[in-house]
Amino acid sequence: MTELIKNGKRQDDRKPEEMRDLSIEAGVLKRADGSAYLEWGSNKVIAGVFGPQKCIPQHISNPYKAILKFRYNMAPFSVDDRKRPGPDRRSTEISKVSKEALESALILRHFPNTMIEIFVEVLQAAAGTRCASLTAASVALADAGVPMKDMVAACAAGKIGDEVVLDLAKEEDNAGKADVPIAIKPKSGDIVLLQMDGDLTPEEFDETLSLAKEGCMKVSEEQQKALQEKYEMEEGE
Amino acid sequence: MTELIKNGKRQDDRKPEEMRDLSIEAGVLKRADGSAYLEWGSNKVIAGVFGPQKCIPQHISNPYKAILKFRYNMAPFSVDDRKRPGPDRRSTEISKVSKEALESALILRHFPNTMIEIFVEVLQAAAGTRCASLTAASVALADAGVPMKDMVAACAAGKIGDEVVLDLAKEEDNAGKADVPIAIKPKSGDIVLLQMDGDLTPEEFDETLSLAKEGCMKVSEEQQKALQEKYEMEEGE
Amino acid sequence: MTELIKNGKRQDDRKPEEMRDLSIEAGVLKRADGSAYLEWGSNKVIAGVFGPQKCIPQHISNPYKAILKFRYNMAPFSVDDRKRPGPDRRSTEISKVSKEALESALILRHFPNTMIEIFVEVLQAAAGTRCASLTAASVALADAGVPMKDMVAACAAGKIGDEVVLDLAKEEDNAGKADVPIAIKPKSGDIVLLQMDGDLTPEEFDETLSLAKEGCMKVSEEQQKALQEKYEMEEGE
Amino acid sequence: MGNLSWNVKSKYIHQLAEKGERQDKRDMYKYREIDIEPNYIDNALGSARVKIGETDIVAGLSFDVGDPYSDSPDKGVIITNNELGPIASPEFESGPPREDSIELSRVVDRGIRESGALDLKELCIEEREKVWLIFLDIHILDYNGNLFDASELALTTALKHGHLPKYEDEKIHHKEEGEKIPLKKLPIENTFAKIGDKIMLDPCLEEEKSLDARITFSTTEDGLCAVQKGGSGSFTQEEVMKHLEKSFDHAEELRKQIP
Amino acid sequence: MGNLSWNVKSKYIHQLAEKGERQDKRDMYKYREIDIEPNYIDNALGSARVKIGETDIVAGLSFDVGDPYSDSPDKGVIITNNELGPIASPEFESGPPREDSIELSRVVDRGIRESGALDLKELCIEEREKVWLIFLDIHILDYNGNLFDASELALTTALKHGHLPKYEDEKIHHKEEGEKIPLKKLPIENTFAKIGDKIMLDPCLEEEKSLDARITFSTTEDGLCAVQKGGSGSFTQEEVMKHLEKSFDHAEELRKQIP
Amino acid sequence: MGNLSWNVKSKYIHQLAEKGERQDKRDMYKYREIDIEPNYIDNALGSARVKIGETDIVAGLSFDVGDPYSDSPDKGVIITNNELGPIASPEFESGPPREDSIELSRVVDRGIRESGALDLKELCIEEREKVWLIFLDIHILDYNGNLFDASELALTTALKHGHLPKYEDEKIHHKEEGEKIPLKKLPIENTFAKIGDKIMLDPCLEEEKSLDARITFSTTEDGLCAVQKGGSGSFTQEEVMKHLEKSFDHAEELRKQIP
Repeated sequence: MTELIKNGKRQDDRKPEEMRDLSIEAGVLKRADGSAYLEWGSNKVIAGVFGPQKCIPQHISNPYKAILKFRYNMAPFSVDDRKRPGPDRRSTEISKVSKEALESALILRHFPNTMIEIFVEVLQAAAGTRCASLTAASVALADAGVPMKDMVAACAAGKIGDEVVLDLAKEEDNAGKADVPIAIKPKSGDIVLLQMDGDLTPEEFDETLSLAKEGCMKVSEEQQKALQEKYEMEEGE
Repeated sequence: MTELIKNGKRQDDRKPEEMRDLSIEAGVLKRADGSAYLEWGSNKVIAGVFGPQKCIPQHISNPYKAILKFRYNMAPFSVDDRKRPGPDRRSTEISKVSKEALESALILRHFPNTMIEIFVEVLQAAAGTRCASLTAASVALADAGVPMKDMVAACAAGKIGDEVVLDLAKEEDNAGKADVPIAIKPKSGDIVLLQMDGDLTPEEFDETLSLAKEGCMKVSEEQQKALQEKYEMEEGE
Repeated sequence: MTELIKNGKRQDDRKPEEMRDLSIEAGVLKRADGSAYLEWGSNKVIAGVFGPQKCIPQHISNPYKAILKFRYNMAPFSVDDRKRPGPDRRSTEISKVSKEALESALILRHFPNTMIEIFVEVLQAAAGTRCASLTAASVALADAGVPMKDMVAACAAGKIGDEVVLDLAKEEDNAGKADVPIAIKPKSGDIVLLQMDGDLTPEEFDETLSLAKEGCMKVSEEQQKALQEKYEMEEGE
Repeated sequence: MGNLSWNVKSKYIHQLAEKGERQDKRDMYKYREIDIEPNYIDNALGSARVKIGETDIVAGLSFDVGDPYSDSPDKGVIITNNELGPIASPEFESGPPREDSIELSRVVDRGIRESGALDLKELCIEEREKVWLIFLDIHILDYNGNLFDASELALTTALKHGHLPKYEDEKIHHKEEGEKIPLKKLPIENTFAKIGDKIMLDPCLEEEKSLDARITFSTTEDGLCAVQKGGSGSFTQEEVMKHLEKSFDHAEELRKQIP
Repeated sequence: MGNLSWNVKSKYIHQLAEKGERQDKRDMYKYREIDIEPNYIDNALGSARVKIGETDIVAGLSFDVGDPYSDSPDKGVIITNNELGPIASPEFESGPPREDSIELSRVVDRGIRESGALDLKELCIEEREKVWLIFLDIHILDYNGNLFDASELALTTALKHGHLPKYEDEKIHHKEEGEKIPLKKLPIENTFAKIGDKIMLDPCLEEEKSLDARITFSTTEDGLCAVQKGGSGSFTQEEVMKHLEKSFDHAEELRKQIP
Repeated sequence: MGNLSWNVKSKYIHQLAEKGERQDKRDMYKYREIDIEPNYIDNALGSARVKIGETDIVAGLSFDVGDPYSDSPDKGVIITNNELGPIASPEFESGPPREDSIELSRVVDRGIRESGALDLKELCIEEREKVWLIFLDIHILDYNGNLFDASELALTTALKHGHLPKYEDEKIHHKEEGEKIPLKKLPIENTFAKIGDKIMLDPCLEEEKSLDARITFSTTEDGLCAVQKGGSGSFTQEEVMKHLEKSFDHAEELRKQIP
């Protein structure tokens, strides 16, 4: 196996604290109330938001606030081995933690008895899809005009070889020592999504968290830029 | 492989434009509101109709008309290799096009908020089951007293060797060049079901349609006969 | 194959009319309204009762009485070969006959429009789980305070070699000639559950029924004891 | 069940039963008219259509070759199934009651399996490797009660007249009749309904819906092989034994009607 | 469907059609703007993104090696599927209509299969033992009508530009391009909607919801290979034949747009 | 959740938390009483019953022999599952929350898998051909919160005391103990709930229902191996790091209680 990091350079020539290229476009779908398309390294992700709208089935509605639904879904051709259509255990877990991450950023009490549905389609997957998906969903929610206290920006950091690095690529994820995807609310820096697996000392974990938070701040800038562009385009029309 | 057609005779001795034997009996089930049993070549099919009745689940009801449900279902022993019970993709498609074929013949606006259910069980299958099933369903609907602008009569034509022939038998369907099942409303000759697969020139396709329509007219006569016999039996009681 | 019975002794040293050890404890679960834990030979079974409570879904409710639901469920590790989680055909049938057996003992007319749910988890299975499960369920229902005309006590008898014996153990069930699980209402001796498979003459069947009923009476004593102990404990508190 | 007009009807059925009478004037211990047609499905190498009164079912056999179970490496396998579909009755409009359908399959399966009527060892092609799988499928067209007896009758008839397909060079020739199916006995089921404290044979659908308890005996020429009690009521041991005896007579009566 | 404001809208669409007009001012026999991007998914060895107006879909190919069907031991296998998911339209909020999705898959599959466009024999690796399985997956992102034509266009494009993965030592190397996919013709579908007694090409979603009848012709450079009629209305034979002829022209028009 | 009386209760729990108190008078960083019984199921070659307060679960192991995954041909396979069934709580009356059950399985699975506690290579029987499949099944009998910690404790105990079955002549002898299960470390999970801005260990069910955020650390004797944050609230980085440190102590405390 080739080394994942050598002379401070990673296989794709990135520095340890360097993120893969990220670009976001808001308002790409016509029928959704809000949407966003995102490319992050080789990841391609599209998010669509519907709502607030009538809650179906009605018995799950909440008289105090809107309920949130989140569906993370991979296209069959998004990975080398065909992904069987439909939810599996992994996507169900990702949908759950993503939904919870967004809940604290949204002002749901304005829309009792309604639901807001978020659908994210992963068209091309190359490590980091849950961060890509959550980041796109947050832009789509803003695009839909759902009132938010703050955005949610997500990024992972991890450990390859002996080093803590930002935003693991596919081979780094497969052969690395630990992966820590997080999401924060950029204004406060509070962590709203946090998962980890691998093998880290507490010190390394702390360092990873700090680096991932920095990544989230960069992601947040891209989110703002996408929304601004959309806004300017609409202004210009 | 033996030739499918030779000296103007098909393997089962039929002429090109000759249909397999067809017999229909109306009113064969006791619990259904209307029913019909049909033998067409080696096909054996039974259709039962329930309704118009309360729509379940209620949220799919239509305040302007009755909704129609159609279930085409093959018995496990109807084919050589056991057919696994339950709907599959093929039967779902057949059910859909059959339902649509019937809709324009029925007067559904008389029964808002209700549903009419049609169940067809294929007990023995030997090519042409969708036409047999739709033909039986139409008789069962008439037997149930559902008001109809016209009957729906179905028959296929196709191409074997170089010839256009009526009502393909099993081997002809398997080894033939094209199969075109259609259904018409006999009064107007309008086509309410039309599918085709295979390989035909426009001229051949036109010829096939004409022949299939002739077949439908013969089927229509058998439908009338079956309903008349049922009516006479009831009169005679 | 070793003989199942030899010199009037069975492989586990029991006499033909001897039951395996049985112990029952009532009130073992905190969140259920009533519960019972039962060990019978190597069987370990736990039953929980919820209700009478609001009927869900509402459309299955009955305006004249409470409806009963019964779920017999085996833990994956309860048998040597892992039992796949979820209901299968066997457990569905057991649940049905067990529910029916309990219905005549319960006073369901006191609680119209409600439901009573009984869940039995088989943690360790060693022949006779349906009798163990029904016996535990009956105690759990009494523990929940559901009004009953009588308890339901269950026990099997069967034939091994040429003899009619009580309460077949696992090898006896596998290699025996017949198994007859029954349940009775102890006050009247009326049979509320009865299944049989194997090969018996009418005389043997009659003898088996008599022996199984004796077994049920012993089971009934253990049920009473369990409820009394629970009652005394509560008194003592 | 909670339906008012049905409650009136059910009360009437109970009152009749009290007097030893039935809606269709039948004797308490008499079957409705029975019609048995073997080889009803040309495509199948074993099939039958059976009517008991207005109850109308078709049974058909299908075949495959597969692995034996590891605990019976020298025995063929039978798989019994039924489709209690919506065509058979408006009762099933919102989906058939799964547990009833499963109980039906399992009870008729036990009649055949536990009786040893079918010699499963003759269905072994190569020990540990290849055995016949026979699918016994019951298709219900019209449902007016007593599916147990009708289904067992149809399967027994289909098996009695049935053939295995030819099997050559590891291929099944579904169109060609091979050996006869090794059916050694003719298992029959007889079902009794208890309404109030009266017991009657061959319940129709309305009697089934009114019954307090139900008992089905599965017997062969040689003896009892399976029993199934159903319903929320109870039987005394005496009632069970008395009707087991009747069952042997009624089974013989049905057995004679199989062509 | 039973919705009041929708009924008003639908009536308006009918009135326009009566005059030979459409909401978006299009000619009755004109496609909306079409955009075709081959190789849209880097991960896939064959893919395309196709937009017809606001309808936006991605098709991608996946590969496996497996057993051939016993009745075609020397032919590869294609499996066509689509996800008509909730992201594509609020119409599908309470779950997509399963029968529409199945019809879509089966109709676009027939376009490719029945035309013989794909030489399945070249997808055989070892007769009776090993053949290529190609999964043709359609993913719908934005749904504004006419999925048949868009899906077929995307699959044909993906296949035209697609490669099999390398297969060495019984292993599939998904990352490495092997031989070109043996696509011999370019099957195209053209869909017409009949609203009242007027017929128009390429219906948008609102036209689809208003239509009385629908007909799709699947053709290649060589001729007609499949037809599917839908909707509760009817066509005369003359209407069918007239639009089949138009279909050949429109198919050629689309075929030229595939890069 | 939208239930009025529950809202009052939840507010009370928040008020208590504000003062650093809990309903059951527990210290904020204290487990409820823990009871661990290894080998609870005689039939299973590895099992344990664990109670944390009123939460009561049984874990049991089952075994099979099968193919390894193609990307780890020399490693055994573990499959973790749980039944969060209706017996455990009236909360689940209308069916258990599928996503909670899946999260539970995946989080306890990661504790064991990512820690390398189980030496999967020792579960290889024959490279590329045959490896042990171990099913780790968790059965929840009474649910009063904190299933993560209870489940991990039960699995670790079951594995520590567990044996593989004997495997001879391609047959698994489920009744006979083979080698010990190669468990090299004892993974433990510790779960904290954040209510308002107060954080507490081992939440009971009512605390779980009231919590704003939840964090679970999975550690072994050697270090951190997995983390899972849940709930709609947030943690600061400082909170995360502070409770990770506490977690190492509490893990050691639980580890000592495993017999």
